[in-house]
Amino acid sequence: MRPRRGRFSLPRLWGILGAKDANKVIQGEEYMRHSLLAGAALLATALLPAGAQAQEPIRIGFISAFSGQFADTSAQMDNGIKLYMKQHGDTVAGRKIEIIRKDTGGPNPDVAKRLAQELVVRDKADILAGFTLTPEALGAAGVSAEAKKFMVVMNAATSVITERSPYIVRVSLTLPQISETAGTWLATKGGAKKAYTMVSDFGPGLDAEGAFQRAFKAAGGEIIGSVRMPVANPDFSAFIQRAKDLNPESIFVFVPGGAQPAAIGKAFAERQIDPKKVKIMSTGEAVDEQAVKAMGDLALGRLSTWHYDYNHKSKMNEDFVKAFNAEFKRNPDFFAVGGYDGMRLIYEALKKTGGKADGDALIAAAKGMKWESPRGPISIDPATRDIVQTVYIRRVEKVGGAIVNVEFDKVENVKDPTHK
Amino acid sequence: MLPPVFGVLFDGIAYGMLLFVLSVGLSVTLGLMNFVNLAHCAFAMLGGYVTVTLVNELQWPFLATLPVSFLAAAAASVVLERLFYRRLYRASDLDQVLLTIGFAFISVAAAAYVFGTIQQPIQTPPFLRGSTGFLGLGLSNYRMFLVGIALVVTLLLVAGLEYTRFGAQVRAAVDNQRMARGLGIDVDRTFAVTFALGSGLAGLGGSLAIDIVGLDPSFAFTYLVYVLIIVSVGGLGSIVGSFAAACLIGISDVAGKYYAPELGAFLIYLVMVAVLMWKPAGLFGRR
Amino acid sequence: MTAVALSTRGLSKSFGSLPVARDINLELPVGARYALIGPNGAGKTTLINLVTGMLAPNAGQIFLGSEDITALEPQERVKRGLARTFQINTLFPGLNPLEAVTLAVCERRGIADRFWQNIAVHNEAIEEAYEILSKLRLGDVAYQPTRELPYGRQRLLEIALALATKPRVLLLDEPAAGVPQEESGDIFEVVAGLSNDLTLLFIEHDMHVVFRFASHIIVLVGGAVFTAGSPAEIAADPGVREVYLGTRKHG
Amino acid sequence: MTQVTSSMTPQAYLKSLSRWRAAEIVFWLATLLPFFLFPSYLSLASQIALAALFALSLDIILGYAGVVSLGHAAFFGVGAYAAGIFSKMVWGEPLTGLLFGATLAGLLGYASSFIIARFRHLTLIMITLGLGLLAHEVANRAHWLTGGSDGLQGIEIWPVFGLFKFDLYGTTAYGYSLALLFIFFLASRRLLNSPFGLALRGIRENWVRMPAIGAERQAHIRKAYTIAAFMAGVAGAALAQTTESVSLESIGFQRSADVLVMLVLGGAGRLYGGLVGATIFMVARDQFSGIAPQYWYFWIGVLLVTVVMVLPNGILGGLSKLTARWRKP
Amino acid sequence: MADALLTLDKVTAGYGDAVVLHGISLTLPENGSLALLGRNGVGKSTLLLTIMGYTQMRGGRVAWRGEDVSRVAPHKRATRGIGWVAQEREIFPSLTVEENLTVAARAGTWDLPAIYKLFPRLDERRRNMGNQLSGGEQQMLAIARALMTNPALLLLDEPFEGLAPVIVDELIHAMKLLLSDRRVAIILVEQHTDIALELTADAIVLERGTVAHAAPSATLAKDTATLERLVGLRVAATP
Repeated sequence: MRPRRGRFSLPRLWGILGAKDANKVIQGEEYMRHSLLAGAALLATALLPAGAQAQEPIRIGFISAFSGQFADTSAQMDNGIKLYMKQHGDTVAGRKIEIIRKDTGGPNPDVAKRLAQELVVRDKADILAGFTLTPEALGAAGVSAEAKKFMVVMNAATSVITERSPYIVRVSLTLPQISETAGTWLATKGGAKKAYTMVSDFGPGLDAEGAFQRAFKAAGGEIIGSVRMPVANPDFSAFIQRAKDLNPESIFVFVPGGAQPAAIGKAFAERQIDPKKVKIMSTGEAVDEQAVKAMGDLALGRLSTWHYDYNHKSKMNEDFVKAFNAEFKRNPDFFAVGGYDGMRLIYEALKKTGGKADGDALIAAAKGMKWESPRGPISIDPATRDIVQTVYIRRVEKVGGAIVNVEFDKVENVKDPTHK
Repeated sequence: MLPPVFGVLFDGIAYGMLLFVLSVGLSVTLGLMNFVNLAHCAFAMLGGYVTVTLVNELQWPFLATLPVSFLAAAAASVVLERLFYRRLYRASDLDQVLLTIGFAFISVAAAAYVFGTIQQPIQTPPFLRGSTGFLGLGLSNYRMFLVGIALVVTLLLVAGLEYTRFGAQVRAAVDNQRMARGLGIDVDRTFAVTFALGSGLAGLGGSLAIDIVGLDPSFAFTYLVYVLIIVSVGGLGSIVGSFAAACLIGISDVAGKYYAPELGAFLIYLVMVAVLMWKPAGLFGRR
Repeated sequence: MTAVALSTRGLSKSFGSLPVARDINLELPVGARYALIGPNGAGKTTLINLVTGMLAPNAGQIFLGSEDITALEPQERVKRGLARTFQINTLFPGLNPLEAVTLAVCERRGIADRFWQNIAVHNEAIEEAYEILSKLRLGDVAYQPTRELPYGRQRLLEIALALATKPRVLLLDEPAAGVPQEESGDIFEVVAGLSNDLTLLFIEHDMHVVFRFASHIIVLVGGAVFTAGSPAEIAADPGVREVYLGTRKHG
Repeated sequence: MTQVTSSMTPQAYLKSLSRWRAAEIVFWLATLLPFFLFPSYLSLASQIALAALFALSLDIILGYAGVVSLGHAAFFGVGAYAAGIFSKMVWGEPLTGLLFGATLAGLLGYASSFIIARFRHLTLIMITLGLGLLAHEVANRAHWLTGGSDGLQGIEIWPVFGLFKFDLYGTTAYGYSLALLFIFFLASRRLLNSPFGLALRGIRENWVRMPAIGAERQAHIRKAYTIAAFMAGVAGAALAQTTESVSLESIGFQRSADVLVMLVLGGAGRLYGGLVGATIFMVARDQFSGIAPQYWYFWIGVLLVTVVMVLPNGILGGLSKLTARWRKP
Repeated sequence: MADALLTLDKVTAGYGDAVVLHGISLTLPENGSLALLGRNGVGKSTLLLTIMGYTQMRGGRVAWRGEDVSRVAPHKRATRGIGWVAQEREIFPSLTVEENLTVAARAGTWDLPAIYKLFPRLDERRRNMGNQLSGGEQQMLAIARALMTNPALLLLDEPFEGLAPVIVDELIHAMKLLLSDRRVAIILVEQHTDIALELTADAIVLERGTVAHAAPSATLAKDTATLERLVGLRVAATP
């Protein structure tokens, strides 16, 4: 049985008050303690440039939205990084690995760019990594190009990112990769001829909509309608009603992770759209662990295409999930696996270069790299520096009382379809 | 058989009711005490986390947690009122804004620390899941429950304010503080109780909101804008005003998305700006 | 016949069903010194608010000289020469008297929207402001923040601000309200010393002051003009005495 | 420093108010220190300077004319987007781009000022908030122009005067931002010492009295609002240019709220309040988030609460009260 | 000597910077009645407000049954037994007539039946909202509302102002009943000098914030010269 996810405990309360005897250090707690100490001596000491050290470690600037609406994505990504380092040590090719975490507070490219600059200029970072959000990655891309710094995108999923700097490599996913697979599969093996699409009205949503519709039509399907929903949208009932009015055979959904997946899932049930009768296809966020838990039985039968789930059946993934749970008391998700694989890529590339951390050497080492990830076999396309991976077709089912995504089909070696 | 428009209306009202429960407390405190409490949604978030903790950790039934979340938020607000807010009743609006935004910041970090940044799932009891058919409309059980709670809250509030001596004292104090004091009414105590009541309702709203909009530490800010919209459109200090504004905003949001999804995100802001330009004090504002 | 500086015709106003001004007809000749008296709640301040445009009348007209100003915004009336003071200090607490009066002078001179010039280059405006302050015995406190001034000085600043608009007609709402008796005389000395071209209407409760400084008295009761006349006529009017003494007949 | 005495002529007195004080000169000299002391913090310094400029623009309407805005980022964002798009569509010359962005923001400010000037208090706050959110939504919906939530891509800015390239160290960026801040600070300083500045202070001090001295308060507010929008546009445009990126965040509610917090933290209506507030807020955020990327909000919150309880009316307001009490035993 | 009900000792008070009252002293015994006369703006209402605790005290003290209450909050003075009927009546518009009466009621001889007996008109209008009453009814309600707190002292600020004569008569009748039966002290501010003097035992005339004259009401009623000088319009006495 997996531990429950509640995070309330007395030691935590003590920790926040700065008490010394908070006896359990759980994720993030050490930051808090440090910040308590540093709060006092804030401006005096912290502004001084760090002195150069004799044994230069390899510094990885980890830029992500640690606070704000997207905080959890970064927390999970960070967990993946921490787990990898715990398992593989913090020294590679004789050099110590040091992570410097920087918070963008949200999709702020200007902040991300500044942080990247500061990391390169002041902290002497050798590698930039992280980026749960596309604007962050795009903001830092220029710095990577100009400073010739190796940059590992561990989540941000807009296709164009890797084209912004020759030193960028992506280990996560691209939305077209996932949604195009969804479109093709649904129109062929899925057996749907007509589809209605519902996407969030922002960049990733439009990417997903475009890729799905293109693939669905190319495979002989027909799009009977589409709707774009505001990003800040707490209530989906009206959009679902619109979909229902058309009585579609299948529906494709894209909403960002967070509060919306469960909300839209419940709204489907409330409007009596039954996933067992209407094929509701989505990308993985819409049926992530929390969303499925919140939906309960209502989620049964929901289809999705995705590259990673903690229920993926492989020895490697079982070990990964177990270790992750032991460390962080929760299941990994695609952010976590992104962080984990990103660190793996960095470690392996450094091994290849013998600890040389300049951008040219690292990107050369990374190109074409192949390895077994908890999500299955993955590789880096030497031409586009983008991820090539298996995309799984899943259905929400009840397995031994738990409601989970079950992989029942897959498409191997999927590249991003939009890179030329 | 009813056409879908009734379903849309129902959903709009239900969504409005959620906003109503979340915001009516702020309307009361802002209207009565003239205190700009931007930490209002932090109390709502507290209520939400109380419910999530009780349900997920201690296996309490969902309904039983609702009064607890009310009390927890009310109690927390009393502490803050005693220690901080009370000293700033006469301070400038801007100082109040800075103080309460400070508390909202603190609440966000504290929630992230204690409960993690993760979305908190909640399993409502089976009878609140799914929907019930009614003349061809599928009415969501939870939304019916929400409407029911909101009506009960409204009735209790209106009854409490209209038919009890305490309610009369609150109204008297709002009408004319000086005269109320002159008759021996302890206006400060009256307001403190009102403040606790308002925050408690926010806590209740937070608990009720989880099933529809989820719960994570950014809740304290995400819903602040909606709450402010309801309060200003309804008119400060008016329960009926908040109720009407919540219905208006809820219905226009849902109906806008249904009939003109391109306008979906603009509509509630447009409605707010239009209402305020027409009636600067809000629909039921006093001033 | 002297020219009329300010007149109203049939001026009426009610708040809901409560009439606060009923068919008020006034005619103030140029240079006149009128006092407006009446019991509490008679509508004296309301009348000033109506004339200056801070309240809109339900009916009637207001003329400044021969111009109908009924529809004008308050500031437009001020620009045409109609100024007022307030019963409760309505000053600029954070400005000092020099700044406040200079501001009023700049507004009148139409230079208040020049954001590119340092105020100090407007010598004439500053000089004019300082002259007004000196005339109102405020020269020595010109650089002190208004909120720190003694109350009596603040009442004088009320008048100074109004004078800075170079009014033809000045309405003073209890200029000495809240001022100890010794100082209130000073305030009215200042008022009495104002130019003879200036038409004055003032509200005042102190009958000593009213009889000493007014050339004409208007008695307002229940929102309507009860009577009007010279001080002697008013003093002798039994109706007025009843209003004030309350000697009503029973039965 | 000049002592104010009652023997001064009024002209000399008013002139003395706008004289440069030693502390001010020290302050501005200190802004040059990052070039020498913290050369690796120049990017941050540049963004602080622009945040300060943004806060200064808000101060003109909030601190002086009493117009509380929760939608000021609309002008910042319009300036940023306009300057970014200008660089893509016309050319990358920074100063013309800056002027273009700021002018567009100013025009938008002028247009919206006709609505703004009619309202006060909560209604005003909510209307500015509503207009700001609408602006944000427009930027989000206009993907084809703004890049939507991915942010505006492809901004390329030429070297300033053809000489100074925006470099990785942020030297040019800070020089550029600081110069803009200083220029617009001088302009604001002049504005606030002008007859118009006096009128704005009059509006702040007593809204009711202004018409009674013949002032067109709505016209004043419209003018101030337009100027503030222009300045916010400058700040936004410069941020877009120095970072070569613009995103929806630059026009969002959060930025409006942040700038308000910065200004109030420093002390509204004090010219330097926005500058001090922006510096403290940004440095604190940078430091706290460096230490606790997930929980820095906690410390910012503590900072705000402490400032309010200890130094009401912002840091500068509180300090000036404390020093006044100290001088007057 | 037993403590007086209310004692003012050299009270100087006002609002903010404005000082309105200068060194006022007076004493009121239990069940006493005092008329407060003077022209507009001499500080009569301010004196009542000072007794309630709404003004800023600059000097002197206010004692209630021998105890200094100068720093006691208004609502506590009210609960100790001071009832206040404001000049503008200040009926709570969003309360019904009956709620206006009960909102601050405290136990004692004055309860709803007693009040409705004293003011039958209020009984007829008990369900009406406070702002739907005529001026006279509002005045009755204001007095009745204060009585419902069962005060030992009632402060009445121009209760007859602006009322139709028939209503005034009705009110005077009620006042007389009140004073004869119910043993409550009053301070009555009134511009109708004759009524005020008729209802009260003692009188004080204020001028410019100071006590210009104090006498038993009956004596003052006959002293036309003083009345004319201090309350009337004739200014012959001033040079």
